[in-house]
Amino acid sequence: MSAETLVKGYDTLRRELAARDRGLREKVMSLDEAARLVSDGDHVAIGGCTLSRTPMAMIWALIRARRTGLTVSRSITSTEGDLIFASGLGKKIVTSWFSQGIVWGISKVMRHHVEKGLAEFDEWSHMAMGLRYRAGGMGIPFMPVRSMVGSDVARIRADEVKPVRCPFTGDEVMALPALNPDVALIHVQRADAYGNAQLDGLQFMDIDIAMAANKVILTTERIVSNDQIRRAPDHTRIPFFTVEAVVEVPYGSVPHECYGQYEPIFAQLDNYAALTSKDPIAGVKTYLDEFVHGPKDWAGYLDMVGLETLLTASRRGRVIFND
Amino acid sequence: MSAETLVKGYDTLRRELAARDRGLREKVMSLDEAARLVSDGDHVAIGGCTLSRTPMAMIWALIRARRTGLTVSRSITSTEGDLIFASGLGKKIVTSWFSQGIVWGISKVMRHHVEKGLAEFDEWSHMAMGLRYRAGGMGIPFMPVRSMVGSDVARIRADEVKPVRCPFTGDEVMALPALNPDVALIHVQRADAYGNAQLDGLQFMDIDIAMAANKVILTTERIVSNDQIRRAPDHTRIPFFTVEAVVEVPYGSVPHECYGQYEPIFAQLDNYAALTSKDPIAGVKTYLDEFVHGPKDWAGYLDMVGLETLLTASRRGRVIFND
Amino acid sequence: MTEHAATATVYTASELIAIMAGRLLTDGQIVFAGVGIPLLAATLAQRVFAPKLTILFEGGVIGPFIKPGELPPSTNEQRCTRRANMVLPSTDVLLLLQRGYVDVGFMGGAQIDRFGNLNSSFIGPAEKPSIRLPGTGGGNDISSLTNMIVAMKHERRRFVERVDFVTSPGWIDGGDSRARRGLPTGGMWRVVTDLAVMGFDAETREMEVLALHPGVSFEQVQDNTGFRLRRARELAVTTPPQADELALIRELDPGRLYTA
Amino acid sequence: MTEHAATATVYTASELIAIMAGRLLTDGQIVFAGVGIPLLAATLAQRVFAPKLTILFEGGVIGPFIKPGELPPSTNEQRCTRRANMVLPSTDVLLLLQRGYVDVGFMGGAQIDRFGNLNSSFIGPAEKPSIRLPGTGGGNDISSLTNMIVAMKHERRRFVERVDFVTSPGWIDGGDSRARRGLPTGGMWRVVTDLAVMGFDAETREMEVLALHPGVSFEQVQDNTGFRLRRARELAVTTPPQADELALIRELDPGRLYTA
Repeated sequence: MSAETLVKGYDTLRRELAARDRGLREKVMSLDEAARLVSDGDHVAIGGCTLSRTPMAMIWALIRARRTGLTVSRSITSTEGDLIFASGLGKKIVTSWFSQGIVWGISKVMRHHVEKGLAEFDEWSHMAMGLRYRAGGMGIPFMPVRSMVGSDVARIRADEVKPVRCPFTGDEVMALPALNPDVALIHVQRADAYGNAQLDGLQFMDIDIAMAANKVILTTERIVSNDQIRRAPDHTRIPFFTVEAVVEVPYGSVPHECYGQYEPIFAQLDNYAALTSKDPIAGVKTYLDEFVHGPKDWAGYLDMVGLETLLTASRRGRVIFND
Repeated sequence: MSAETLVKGYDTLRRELAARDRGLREKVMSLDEAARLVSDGDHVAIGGCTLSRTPMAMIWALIRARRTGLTVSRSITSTEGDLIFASGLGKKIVTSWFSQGIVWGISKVMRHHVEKGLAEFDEWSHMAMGLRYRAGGMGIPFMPVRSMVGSDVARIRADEVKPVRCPFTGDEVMALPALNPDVALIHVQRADAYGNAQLDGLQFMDIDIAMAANKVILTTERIVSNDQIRRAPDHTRIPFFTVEAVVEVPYGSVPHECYGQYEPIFAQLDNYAALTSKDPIAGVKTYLDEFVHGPKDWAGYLDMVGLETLLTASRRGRVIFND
Repeated sequence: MTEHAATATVYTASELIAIMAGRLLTDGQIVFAGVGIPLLAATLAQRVFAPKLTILFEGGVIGPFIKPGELPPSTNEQRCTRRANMVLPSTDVLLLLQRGYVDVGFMGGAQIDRFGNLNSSFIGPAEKPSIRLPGTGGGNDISSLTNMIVAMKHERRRFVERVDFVTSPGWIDGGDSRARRGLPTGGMWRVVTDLAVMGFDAETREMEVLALHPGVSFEQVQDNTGFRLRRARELAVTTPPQADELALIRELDPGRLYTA
Repeated sequence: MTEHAATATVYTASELIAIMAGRLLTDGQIVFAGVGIPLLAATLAQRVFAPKLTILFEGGVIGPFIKPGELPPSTNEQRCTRRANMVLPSTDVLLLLQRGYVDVGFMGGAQIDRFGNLNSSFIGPAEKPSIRLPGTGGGNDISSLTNMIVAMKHERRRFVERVDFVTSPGWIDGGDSRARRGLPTGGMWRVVTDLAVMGFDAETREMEVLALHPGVSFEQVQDNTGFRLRRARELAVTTPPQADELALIRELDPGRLYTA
């Protein structure tokens, strides 16, 4: 499936889903095995937002697997966006905001790639990103919206955001094109072996992303029994039949946070910002070599982060449930 | 606000909300006080579905308060629809299905009113009802949909369901008109004094209804502290600022069910069906006189249902959490 | 209660329909089921040969277990959610149809016509009906967006040349009219009655008898149908209900709420 | 760190902005706040005079309490959800703007022009920018759909005649151009800087100085602005930051993450 098509045809959407085995079956596998479910050139949507519940271990595995040419979308793009550009994993990122976070200033890695024309940063409003996924998840080709209109954010993509007139009120609103990613990468606190996932706290756009994508690769802090899921079915947020892989990865969002589990590893984020602030290209290469390609596996990376650091982040993460 | 307008103008929507006090304030009141928040002629949306979480005590209070001329909408209309027509509370019901329930056959009270032209039953597909509320809750004038097209359900309301062409794919889909009720009546298991509500189990269209309506009248099995709500903010389903009244009414859905609290009171439903099966008009009048106008208050009605019956229904209701 | 004598045992028309309809499902499918016969049939299939079958209910339920003897009165009560994988808003479970997640929609029917259109809205003209029926519920959405199995009693007044009102679209006017009217996916696949199993001709989309139940003749089916039925080139005969199937149905519905 | 000498005490430019901006809020309002100064200002208002103020965050949070000393690094982290009334998907919290639930949007700004348009996307032409900025985030949605307060440093390079790129629309080309371009609601209401509080002329929608901070002259404001400012008929002078306000700001941000 070409990532260049703005809106996937309805026939394609239906055909792609119909071709998947959507029966209740176990899907537990390793990061490496899950990485094989992503093809070069796919449109990959990333769950979480900014520093939260980023499926970092999965992105890390895709870089290590030398995937290339992805189009990536996310509500807000943080550290992982730099790594995607710099590693060659993706050359186009569709998002509403792109930099590690306000406190670290503008990403110099992003600037280098975009200003030099080496990669694209396709800017949409935050709500537009959400509604594009939502339209995709609903199986409709577009979603009406009352923002973006009037701004240059819409003007520079006049072929991709178009006015449409309400047949009842006569109001002119904007039509946002549905976004149906080929793959969604989502990190959650709990899931069963079939892919029924529970999400604590901030959900961002993850449910819409799961419904919009042709398939979901789920990483999870832990795998629980299907019985546990069935005890509180109103807490399930992502249904199993959207999912193609369930990978148990404790600390799978590090150095970002996972709600109620751990806060961000600020030392890692500061270190990354310091590395890239002098020379963005050399800095990010150093980071990739050391932290992505260096360790033997994800546990090896966590070892580099350090046990005490992880425990402190965990203690702070659980604070949210203390009151 | 006329219930005759298909889609409320965006200016009206914004003006109505802007006029409400949406600050964090306590709203606890009685059924009678809450009934005063509904005006004759309002469009009133009813939460729950069929025999589930029907805000029966609130509807009962509106009939007793002699409100009249309401347009009522609900996903599926059950016993309460008969009472609304027969009491004169409403003369138009917008819904996808209308009868007490499959096991009791076609509602003779509905048939009498509709076939004689005494009242209207405005039929939309179930998903169309949901998407009309959803569009209303999102503040957009219409929602694209791929059902209803091609059927007589759409044909007979050609002014109310119109084709619209996707500006990206060229697909022709149907546009459903947004539905923004004046008032929503919603019954929940728990809410705080401000109106933050938690909903266990089946949610039906209640969240969209709450967001679509200009104001929500909430009845709740019990009022809990705001502290308890704040301990698990990801379990709040309806935000306080949509709500204008919080009424604590244990067994507020009887004779229908409330998820995890009590099952339907089948004896009452069988009794109602028997009463109306011989002579629908005399039968429903008897029911209204006896069970709606008869008792001194809602507790008086529950007394007529009987303590043992309520305890049995409660025991069966809690079974869902036993496994 | 009509009782059919079969080789092995005695069963009601509803039991026969439920068993025959359940056999049409395949393991691993996602089935959007109505209450009553469709739910019984899907649960039967799940327990006998399709353990990976997933049932969806309009109330917003994914993959529940039904407790024998506690059949829900509609698809919108807590009995539908017992040990489900997920509960979500009704609108969102219906959107799974539109997104393409559902393999089969499985409903009962009040009135059906030659092209598989269903009516559950009006007998007589919509402006002045002689009977106002309860309406579409999710029927219109389900039949617009996925492949359908309909289970119903085979009576002449229910099998009509043209339904008074197309509540839930089948093949509309036959041929490619369904797609031309804006429904590129799904369509009526099977109609299961107490007499036979019907499909639809791939070209004309007219109803066609595919298989007769044991002891039923084609003529008997035609006599109970208000339009001319097509007859499959090789007309099959279904295997009679088996003892284990009947036992399961009776365990699920001991009060014969839906199988009397 | 710029330090301003005031009658009572000494404070930074950021502290001044946060305090002055917070005072513009009203009790009972629903405020969509960005991280940094806007969040500090809204929390200050909530604690000093507006206990019924409700803060919304882009991450999907309604009515949280911020823990002093634990300011969130963005509006998308768990620190934003502490003791909130509700957490919901990001798209749905943004839809509250479109539905009309939000009284004030409260953001920081990188570049603003005479008509209150904000740019956080490109310095230079969009096709070949000299600087690619981080982008709109929720800014475009917030400024399109509600009344805005912007808090920023008053510098000539930030207050420009015309922004290079309208990321978040203010009054667009002035007059009624905002409504004509399809934005019937909201608009830029106040710009709060370390020098003054600005509004916009009701007719022309040009930026207008409404009040000067203590010790600041109109000329000083004009000198730090890249276009000709209007001057309100009666130019007010703001009350200097009070000791309790400063104490609270410093309690909330002891590490001076956002107020250095």
